[in-house]
Amino acid sequence: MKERSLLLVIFAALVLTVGGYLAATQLHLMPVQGSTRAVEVDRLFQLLLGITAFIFLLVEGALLYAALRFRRKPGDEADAAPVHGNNALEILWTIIPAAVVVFVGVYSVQVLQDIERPQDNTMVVEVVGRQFSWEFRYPADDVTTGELHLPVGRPVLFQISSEDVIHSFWVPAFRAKRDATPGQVSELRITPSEVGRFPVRCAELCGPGHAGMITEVVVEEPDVFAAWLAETKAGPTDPAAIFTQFGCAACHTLAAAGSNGLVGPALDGIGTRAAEREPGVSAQDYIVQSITDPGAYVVPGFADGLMPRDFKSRLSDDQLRILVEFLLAQ
Amino acid sequence: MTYPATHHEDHFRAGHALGLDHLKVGMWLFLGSEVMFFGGLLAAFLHYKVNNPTPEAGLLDVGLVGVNTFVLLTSSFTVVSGLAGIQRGDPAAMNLYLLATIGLGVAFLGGQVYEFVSLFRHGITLSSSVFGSSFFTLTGFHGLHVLVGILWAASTFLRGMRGSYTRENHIGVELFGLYWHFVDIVWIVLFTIIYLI
Amino acid sequence: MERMRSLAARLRRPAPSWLRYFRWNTDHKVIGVQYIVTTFFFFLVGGSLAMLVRSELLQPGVDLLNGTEYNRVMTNHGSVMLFLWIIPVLAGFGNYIVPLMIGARDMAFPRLNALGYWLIPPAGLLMLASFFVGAAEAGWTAYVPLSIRAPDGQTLWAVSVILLGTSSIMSAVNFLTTIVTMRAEGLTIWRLPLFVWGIVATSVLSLTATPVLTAGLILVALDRVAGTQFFLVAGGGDPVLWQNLFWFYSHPAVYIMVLPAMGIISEVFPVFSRKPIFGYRMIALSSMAIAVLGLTVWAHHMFTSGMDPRLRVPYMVSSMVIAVPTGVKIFSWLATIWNGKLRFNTPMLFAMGFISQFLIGGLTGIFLAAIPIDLHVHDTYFVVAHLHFVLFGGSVSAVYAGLYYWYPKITGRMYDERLGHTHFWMNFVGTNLAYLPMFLVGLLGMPRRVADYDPSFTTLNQLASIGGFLLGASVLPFLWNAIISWLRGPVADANPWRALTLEWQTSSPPPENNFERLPVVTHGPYDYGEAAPRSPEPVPSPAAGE
Amino acid sequence: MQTPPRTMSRRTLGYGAVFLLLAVITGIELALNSLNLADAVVDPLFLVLSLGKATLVAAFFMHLRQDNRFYTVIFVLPVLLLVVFALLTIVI
Repeated sequence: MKERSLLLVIFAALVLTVGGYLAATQLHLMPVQGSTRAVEVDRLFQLLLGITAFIFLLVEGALLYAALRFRRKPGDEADAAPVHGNNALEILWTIIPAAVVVFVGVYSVQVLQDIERPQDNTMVVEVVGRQFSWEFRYPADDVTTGELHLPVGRPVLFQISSEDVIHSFWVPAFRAKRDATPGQVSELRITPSEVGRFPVRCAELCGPGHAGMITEVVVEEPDVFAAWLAETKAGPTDPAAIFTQFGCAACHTLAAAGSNGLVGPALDGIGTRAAEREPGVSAQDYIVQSITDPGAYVVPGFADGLMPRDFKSRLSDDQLRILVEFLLAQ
Repeated sequence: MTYPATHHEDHFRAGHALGLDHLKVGMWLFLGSEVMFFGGLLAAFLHYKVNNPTPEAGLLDVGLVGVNTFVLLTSSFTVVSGLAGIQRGDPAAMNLYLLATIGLGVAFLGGQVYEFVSLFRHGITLSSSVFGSSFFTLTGFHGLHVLVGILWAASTFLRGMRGSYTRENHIGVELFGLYWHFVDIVWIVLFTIIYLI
Repeated sequence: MERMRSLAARLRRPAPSWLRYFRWNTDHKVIGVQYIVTTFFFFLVGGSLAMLVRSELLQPGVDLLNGTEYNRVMTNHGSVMLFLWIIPVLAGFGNYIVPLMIGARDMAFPRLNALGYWLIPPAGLLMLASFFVGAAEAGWTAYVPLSIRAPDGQTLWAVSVILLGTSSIMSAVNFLTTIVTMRAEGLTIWRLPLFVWGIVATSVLSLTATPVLTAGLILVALDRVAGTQFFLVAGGGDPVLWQNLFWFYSHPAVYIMVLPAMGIISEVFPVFSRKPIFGYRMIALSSMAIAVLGLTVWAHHMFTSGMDPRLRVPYMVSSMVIAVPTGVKIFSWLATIWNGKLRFNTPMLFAMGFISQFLIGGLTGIFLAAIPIDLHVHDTYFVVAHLHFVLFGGSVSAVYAGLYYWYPKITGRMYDERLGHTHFWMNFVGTNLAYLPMFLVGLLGMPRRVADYDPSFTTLNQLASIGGFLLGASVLPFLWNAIISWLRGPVADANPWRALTLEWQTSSPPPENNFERLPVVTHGPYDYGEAAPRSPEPVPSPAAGE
Repeated sequence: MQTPPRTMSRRTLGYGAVFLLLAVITGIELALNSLNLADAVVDPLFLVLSLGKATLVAAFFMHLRQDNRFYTVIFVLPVLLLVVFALLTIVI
């Protein structure tokens, strides 16, 4: 009997250890590792997963075992043998978790210092959140755009802020997130390590269009990035690109620009509808007015005050003209 | 475990054996939570005072408020003297002191209204800046507490006039006193943090 | 004249006994039932809102609810569940059980107690009425400045939460005063049942943390209606200040919602294992330790908001340290059932479900406390899963355990075990099916509070929705059981579980003054299997003592 | 009440002395304030003085000195918590 229970304990320990090991090394629960930071965060994550999987299996196993093993025999009305406690055991299960916690804490601090350590040759990118789009500025090159491009392998310092409510700049592939809080600039450092396109999401509830506040980060080879930067500096002339970069796509559905936002009115067919909206206002004037002074006429069924009021200053005259022509043709 | 029926006094209270009165325990617990309420407002005020200092703070009239502080301290003295009065079985003294407390409380509020009005004249309002917002909110809520205190004092006074309190039974006066002194302590802290520092 | 007299006669006639539940009544047992029934109604409301959320998320794309509607439904789901269900239902248990457990006739301040209850229905109606003026839509966290810009309903929301907070402060004052001053003779602090310890720890937290939230909500309301500038950047305000005020309450609020639940579990295990609780003092002290530590961890919700980076580490450490007293509780419960003689009545099933699910919530909490990982999973479905495992898998399971455990005491009738078992298994499967996929989908990149998601997350969301609907359905056997058994269930003994705590030493339901004669306590509350204090035999009601 | 009656003259004198002390401290505070000394010098002084005033009121007017220690605990713990909270709120 004694031997059997000893075997059982050894067997259980084996199962738990193997389970913890598998959890720590094999289970892959995270998205692609798109930055050096992701590698370190995932290592910490896997370690924690291993430790917690061990504890999880231990406790759930004990619970299940107790449920099966210590079920009352039918007809047995007596109480069980009274055990009020065991000092050694109680001290043990206070100290061991405390030691584990200290270990995890120290390791976390190390990882934290590693991933936030300033690097040489860091490129600064300013990130501005507004309902419901992101804007990116490359101050060194004086470029402002709605698309985020990064050269692979070069450290980036994001300086994140917001123009209205709190947003949160999150790139799951980078394992990095920082709130965009109005009135302050928050910093976030990463080094992209994989070429590719990864989603950028807003993680802090920011209003009705929160779910659609998505864009992409394009990580590319340095020479491709340089070319893109030079091209973008000249300013976007492609109407669909303007539509996307200035955040129109986040709220308005428009097939020609491939967008399906639902916060504002759909713009498919706006070229024909525009002339009928307000008596005496031509289609072209209506569209210009809707962009530069969105409160002047609000389409029934939609709320006023959601559309940014600053397009007049943000769009160049050329860009506004291109955009209006583009919409008129829809 | 057995629970034998015994013949001890039916409304035995373990706490009474410790020398605790449930009304006073409740009152102190309430005051403890009031500490944290003012703590929230005070934290907001301090946050802006330190991180976002504005020149408007210089417009505060420390002399006037110093007099007001003295008025409130005096009212605490009258309250405690009133309590001492009833404790030695002198309800008339208690009533007199309570009346004085009401007067001093009203005087304090009057001073505060005067201060508010002169600040309004300088253009400092609830919405003029974070200083205005946090200053008026913090002192306003204290003033509200003084107002409640005055009403409580008035009701204690009326009950006192009707002879509801005696040398043996004056817990009502004591509870009112605890509240009043607490409001006084809050003012001592606010006076230092808002006006002196 | 004649009519007046007959009216007066009618008023003098004693009202039917059930009518007292709809009136101002100062009996703590009536108030306890009022709390439990009212809050269960709000649980159903919050649950219906959750069904809407899960229906919207059944497939990607905005179909059932648009962005604004989704935000309103989601915000009110969270607010109703936390402020109108879990916190007050536990206060309801406290009201009914604590005076009985400590051998008192009533609470220390019966009228304050009634007032505390009667703040809840108007506050609840206010919160729900906000749907007619543009409901709160900034999440239950009401982050500024979004909540300043939200429609008028947000103001009603703030007023409602202030009222509920006031109610919660009132009951905390009452609980602490009652427990300190009104214990039966011989009931020293180390003989207090662990549920009472849980209520003590919770009340300390309510008393210290709730007023800070009240202050913060007043600032939000003033910003909305009086033009103050507290949280408006243009006027020099700082949105992060709100996060401090909010989380200083709302993190401890998690412990406000969990500590009494743990207390219920500590009552259930010894009774259904026929064994003393293992490590009584450590469990009691760990409740207090969690309460104290709980007041020091709030900024771990702000690792991603631009707080001073140097201050993050202490908050990470204190958050992780909470795992230690929590672990002590879980290990002690396991040791309690070890070598016991387990009976799987419904309360026991829910208590075991509590451990198994709360464990998942607790372990994933360590991931969230580790800053590097939190910077990835913060504000994602990982957090949603974590908090639902803690609050639904944990607290709500314990509430169900308590409802079944004290059902015979409160109603004087026995519930139906078979329906209870059905309820448990639906609830258990539903909980794990609904919330486990959320961990994965959060890690993969789905933010919380979204009406729409990437099509690659569809399968996991559908699993979660199916689990959610199962949870919704699991309420039906419970409701049927609770109602039918109250009307027609077999009459329950004073002490059907042969438990040793004081509430079982009087009739079911207890008489108006709780005990014929106040008990004198000579032993601890969990001395099962001891030779001297034999378990009392089931005694016919009404009975007080032996 | 619970507290045993004491000789009345001593008690009122006690209250009077406390009141006098409070008035004097307030006077000192106002005088210090009018001197326009450097903040770094007077601010800590102000804090100490006001802490002294608050303690006097709580200890004597609110009878914490002679009442059960439990009341002091109830009152002082939130005050400590408040100090910690306010300081952290400033720096976070």
